[in-house]
Amino acid sequence: MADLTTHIGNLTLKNPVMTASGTFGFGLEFADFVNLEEIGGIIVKGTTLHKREGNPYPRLAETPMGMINAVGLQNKGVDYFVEHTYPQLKDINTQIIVNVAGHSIEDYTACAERINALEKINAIELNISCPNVKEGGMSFGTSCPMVEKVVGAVRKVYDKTLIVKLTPNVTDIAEIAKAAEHAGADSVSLINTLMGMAIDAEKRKPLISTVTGGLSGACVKPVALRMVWQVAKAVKIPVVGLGGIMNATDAIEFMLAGASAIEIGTANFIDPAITVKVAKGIDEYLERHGFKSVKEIIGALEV
Amino acid sequence: MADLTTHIGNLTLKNPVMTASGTFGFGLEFADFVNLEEIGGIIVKGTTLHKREGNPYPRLAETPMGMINAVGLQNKGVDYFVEHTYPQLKDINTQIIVNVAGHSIEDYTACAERINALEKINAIELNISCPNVKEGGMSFGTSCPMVEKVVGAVRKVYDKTLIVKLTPNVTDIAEIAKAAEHAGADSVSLINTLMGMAIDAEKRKPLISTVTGGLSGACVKPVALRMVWQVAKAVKIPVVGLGGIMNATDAIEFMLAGASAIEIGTANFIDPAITVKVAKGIDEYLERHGFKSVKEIIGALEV
Amino acid sequence: MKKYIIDFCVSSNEALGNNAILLKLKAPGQMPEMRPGQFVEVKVENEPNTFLRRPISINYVDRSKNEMWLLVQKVGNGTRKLGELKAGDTLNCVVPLGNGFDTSAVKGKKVLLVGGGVGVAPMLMLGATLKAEGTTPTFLLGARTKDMLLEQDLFEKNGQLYVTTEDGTAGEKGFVTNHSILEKENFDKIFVCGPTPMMKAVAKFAKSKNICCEVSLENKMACGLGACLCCVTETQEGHKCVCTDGPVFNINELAWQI
Amino acid sequence: MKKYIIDFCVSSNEALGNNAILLKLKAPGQMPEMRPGQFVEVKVENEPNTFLRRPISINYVDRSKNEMWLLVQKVGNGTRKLGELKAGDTLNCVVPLGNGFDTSAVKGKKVLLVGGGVGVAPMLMLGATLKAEGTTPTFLLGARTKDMLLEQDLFEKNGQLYVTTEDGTAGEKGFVTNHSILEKENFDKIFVCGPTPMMKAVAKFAKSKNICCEVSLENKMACGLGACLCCVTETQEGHKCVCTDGPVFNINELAWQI
Ligand SMILES: Cc1cc2nc3c(=O)[nH]c(=O)nc-3n(C[C@H](O)[C@H](O)[C@H](O)COP(=O)(O)OP(=O)(O)OC[C@H]3O[C@@H](n4cnc5c(N)ncnc54)[C@H](O)[C@@H]3O)c2cc1C
Ligand SMILES: Cc1cc2nc3c(=O)[nH]c(=O)nc-3n(C[C@H](O)[C@H](O)[C@H](O)COP(=O)(O)OP(=O)(O)OC[C@H]3O[C@@H](n4cnc5c(N)ncnc54)[C@H](O)[C@@H]3O)c2cc1C
Ligand SMILES: Cc1cc2nc3c(=O)[nH]c(=O)nc-3n(C[C@H](O)[C@H](O)[C@H](O)COP(=O)(O)O)c2cc1C
Ligand SMILES: Cc1cc2nc3c(=O)[nH]c(=O)nc-3n(C[C@H](O)[C@H](O)[C@H](O)COP(=O)(O)O)c2cc1C
Ligand code: FES
Ligand code: FES
Repeated sequence: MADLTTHIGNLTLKNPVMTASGTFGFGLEFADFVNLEEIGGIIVKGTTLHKREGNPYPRLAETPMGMINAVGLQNKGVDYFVEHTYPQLKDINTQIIVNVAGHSIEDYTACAERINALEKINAIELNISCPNVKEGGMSFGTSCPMVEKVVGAVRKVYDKTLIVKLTPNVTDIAEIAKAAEHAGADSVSLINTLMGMAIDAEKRKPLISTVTGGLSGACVKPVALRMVWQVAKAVKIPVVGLGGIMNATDAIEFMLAGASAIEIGTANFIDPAITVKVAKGIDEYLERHGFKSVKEIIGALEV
Repeated sequence: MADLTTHIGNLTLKNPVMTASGTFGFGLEFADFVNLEEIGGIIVKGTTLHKREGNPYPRLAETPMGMINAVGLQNKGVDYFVEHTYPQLKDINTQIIVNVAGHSIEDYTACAERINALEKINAIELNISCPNVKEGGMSFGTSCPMVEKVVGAVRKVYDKTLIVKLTPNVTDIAEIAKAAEHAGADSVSLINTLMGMAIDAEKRKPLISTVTGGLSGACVKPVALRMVWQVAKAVKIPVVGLGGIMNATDAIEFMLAGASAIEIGTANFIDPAITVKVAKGIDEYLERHGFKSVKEIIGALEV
Repeated sequence: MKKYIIDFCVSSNEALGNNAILLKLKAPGQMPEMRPGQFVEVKVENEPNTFLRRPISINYVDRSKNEMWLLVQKVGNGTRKLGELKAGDTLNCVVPLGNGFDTSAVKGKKVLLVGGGVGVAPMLMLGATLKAEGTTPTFLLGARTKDMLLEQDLFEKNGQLYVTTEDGTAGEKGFVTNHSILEKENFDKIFVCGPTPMMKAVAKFAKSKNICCEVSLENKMACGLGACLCCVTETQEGHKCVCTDGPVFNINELAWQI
Repeated sequence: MKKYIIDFCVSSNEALGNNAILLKLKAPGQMPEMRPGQFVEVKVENEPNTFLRRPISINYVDRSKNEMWLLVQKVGNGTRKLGELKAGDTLNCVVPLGNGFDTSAVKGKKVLLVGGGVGVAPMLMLGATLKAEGTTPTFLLGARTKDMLLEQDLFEKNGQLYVTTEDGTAGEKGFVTNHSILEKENFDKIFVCGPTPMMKAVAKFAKSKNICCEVSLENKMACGLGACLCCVTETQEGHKCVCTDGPVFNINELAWQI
């Protein structure tokens, strides 16, 4: 067996496979199918300062090789997480990472501060795709100054590994990643969902309650891979790659493009045991190609 | 039969189905499969001022429900078009539209001027996804000031219908569309290809010579539909919708989202007779739902 | 209940009326525990237009043959593809999912099971389970027309069967809520699965008579595991997942305007 | 030549060695005109991972049975799916595509047809056509090992057959370019289809002997119609489309460094 250990800043992962926020619950939902301790890291549901009900139903539309969701960050709030969920997770022997979301800088910092106090949580993933309610509703992640502001503010209150999750709905993803790096991020993860839309032609109605929503799944892989490649060339911090990873080959492609670790999202819905299969598949690939460590394939694309 | 006539500025199309540039050659390549005169409009291959050899092979990679191409605007130049191709096309009884590309504003204007002189060509589609070689290689279509400059310059020399084709690789497509409208475009068409990438994991090499390329096909439909919807709300000029249209239902979705006409691209490769099938399918839909004219469904989405 | 990902082997695929099929699936090993009202998420293979799994109720479990039955109505690409399955083919299922019906306090009580269209599917397993537990249920099934009534013979084996058809071709003419049995007998509990308007009509009736009533919802699902939060329904306590908090809900929990 | 989109009906699908299959396809109406070296673009159904059509050479046309043959090696998702086709299934093809081999000036000349691996496919139709036109060809087929040689019996019917295998299990041991027949006989024209290194080796030989040589290329294709410009190869006159200017090229046209 090859050495699958990889690093995201100070964070050590036993293998590069993590779960994408919002697609794996808190991990416990999948415990019947996989040994959670065989997963490199579990990134839990997006958590906000206050409880959120999320968007009205319908929240889901299927698209060619993908899906659009409009969950809208439904969650019970950080206090509930700290009091009720964290105790159930803290003894799982893998990295548990909290995905932190918000609609103002104060939301983000307050939430990050609460998580900072949790002993067994060594990293947060900052979801900056959320609309900035105070500044006109544009997503935090779409402008460099806003990225610097929110990341800088969280950096001040959070002293463990800070991963910033980027939205792909931008003109120049490399510039955004550099802004996050500059503001103190230890890593960037990408991509969050592409903004998409689906229509029921017969009923002449949108298929989801919010009209537009987040596209994910196999269909987004080419875009995600391109962005990971562009970002990995632009920044010095480690990159976490995701978007449409359905199998080990896909995961390896992201690592070749420059990702130090990967996340699996929508694929969990199609095969709830996919995470450990991907970890095994990466190992097989490394063995077959004579690599001793997974680190040898990070950014190993020959161009 | 319902009335399928639609308008793009001063241009009248007998039905809303056009062909996307670069996917239908000059139309003649498909004459064995469809009666070209049953197509609403034929948008021919991207044409530049000077002959271009395009990118090296390989130029194509298949992706989940899509493909990436890196043709790189291979074409024989506008003079060849005027002298050799135009004579073959001018008596086809449908709208023939030339897709004009360039790497500097002078390229665009010189090319548009030549086409302006052709009696039977009533419109051009300005492809502003090309890199602006003089200003650092960023695509013309990714910043509002550059869009205004190039569209404004072409507007001065071209007096028939000017359709501006937008790239989807931007943060705010509605702003870009408004810039094109402001600079005098009669219409905007969208989307051009999403920038994507594909890797051969076994060989650890990119699958296309240019590493990244343009993603098209069914997989991009949700993103395209969302952008058409956003743009149709933002501008007053007619919108032409495309991106992943594979059948009549897809085409109808784009029209419901606000498109006055649609283009079919990659689907021509899978079914060379798809254009006329889509036109017939739209007609059937209109009949089934009791619409007298296709104009009734433009922007008819109920939200 | 522990969940599994299982490659079932198709024993048979029978075409029924109303564009429906009855799939009998053999478990390769021990058949998991499952309760009436639970469902499976099936993976549709060889179908480019079906990306996600499809939720299908457990219609019946025949432990003697180690078989699970699914009653599927062909409405789109995924279900049509299931219609093409042949004996010997494999069908991958995540099973069992959801809460199931609450049968804990019905012993010796008068129980009515109402099914509409393909919503009859979970009622067969529910009826058979109740009967095995000593409570013979009454079934009331509704359909547009005679040919759309499914599995009548099987229901009859497990209790008294009444039917309604909208066109009067079988049983009483009209909707299930018009059936005379509802006036003739006094039921202690009603279980319903079918189109939403039908479920709401029955729920309204139950509420007016103060009868305990459970309905099985069919929201769109991605994961079926309570992870994606796509399948929510509005309840008295806010959004709840139909896949884990449901699909069965007591009507008093829901935010239905009835 | 006029092109058609045709739903062929599979008459038979025979498994051959080397992971290959021989598909015999019946035309529902009149079989179109086609030339040796031309190809079809097949639509692979029920395969989520195959979005574009797949180009496959015309292996043979049996006009007595109104059948077109395709010889397909299973290398990926699309070709594997073709391997699952059964008699009676439909296969949608765009046909005929490409230029085909130039057989105009070979009458009475000594002609060598070289095929490697599944590249033998177009050589059968070419050989049969030449023979029918009165020019009995010589075939030289190469493979890694004996079991990978395809359709030998059919080639033998149309001309003299020589083979090489890399492991010596059939014919002469080595590559086609090592075969003694190349030294023994003087050929006027050579046609080649196979892996690129093999085609280049034969081209080099032909060039050195000043023999007219045509090769059939297998670039990746999207449209097959000269519309997308994805399939280009470098030629003396710049980029040319393999799907319309080829797939057959005279080696002097190409920009090969040989
Ligand atoms: C808990 C649960 C249990 C179910 N049990 C059964 C059952 O026992 N038998 C049965 O035939 N069906 C059952 N369904 C409905 C079944 O899941 C859908 O009919 C199926 O997903 C449609 O898939 P498709 O690919 O054929 O249709 P699609 O092509 O996806 O869509 C066709 C039509 O079906 C509708 N549809 C799609 N997905 C769903 C969905 N998840 N729920 C409801 N409607 C949908 C669409 O809106 C559309 O109108 C159940 C659904 C749920 C949530
Ligand atoms: C003009 C022409 C004629 C051909 N004739 C035949 C024939 O008669 N019989 C036959 O078996 N094959 C033939 N091929 C090759 C055939 O098209 C490919 O093997 C097929 O497209 C692979 O599809 P897949 O889905 O099975 O493989 P994929 O899953 O797409 O890929 C598997 C492997 O095949 C390679 N491949 C994919 N597409 C092509 C392609 N278009 N050309 C070459 N390699 C490719 C990939 O690089 C990969 O290594 C021909 C190709 C061309 C261009
Ligand atoms: C149902 C659903 C819910 C999601 N919720 C979140 C979330 O709460 N926070 C977040 O950062 N990303 C969220 N995402 C985005 C995913 O984490 C991931 O970035 C995206 O789906 C792309 O990866 P994939 O194609 O592998 O799914 C969600 C995605 C889905 C499908
Ligand atoms: C092979 C290929 C070549 C293309 N060439 C051009 C071009 O020359 N000019 C242009 O504006 N768009 C070009 N496009 C983009 C298409 O016109 C269209 O915008 C895009 O493919 C999205 O539509 P689709 O998903 O229906 O294909 C090309 C696309 C493909 C696939
Ligand atoms: S379907 Fe995912 S939470 Fe219910
Ligand atoms: S495959 Fe499209 S031009 Fe050759």
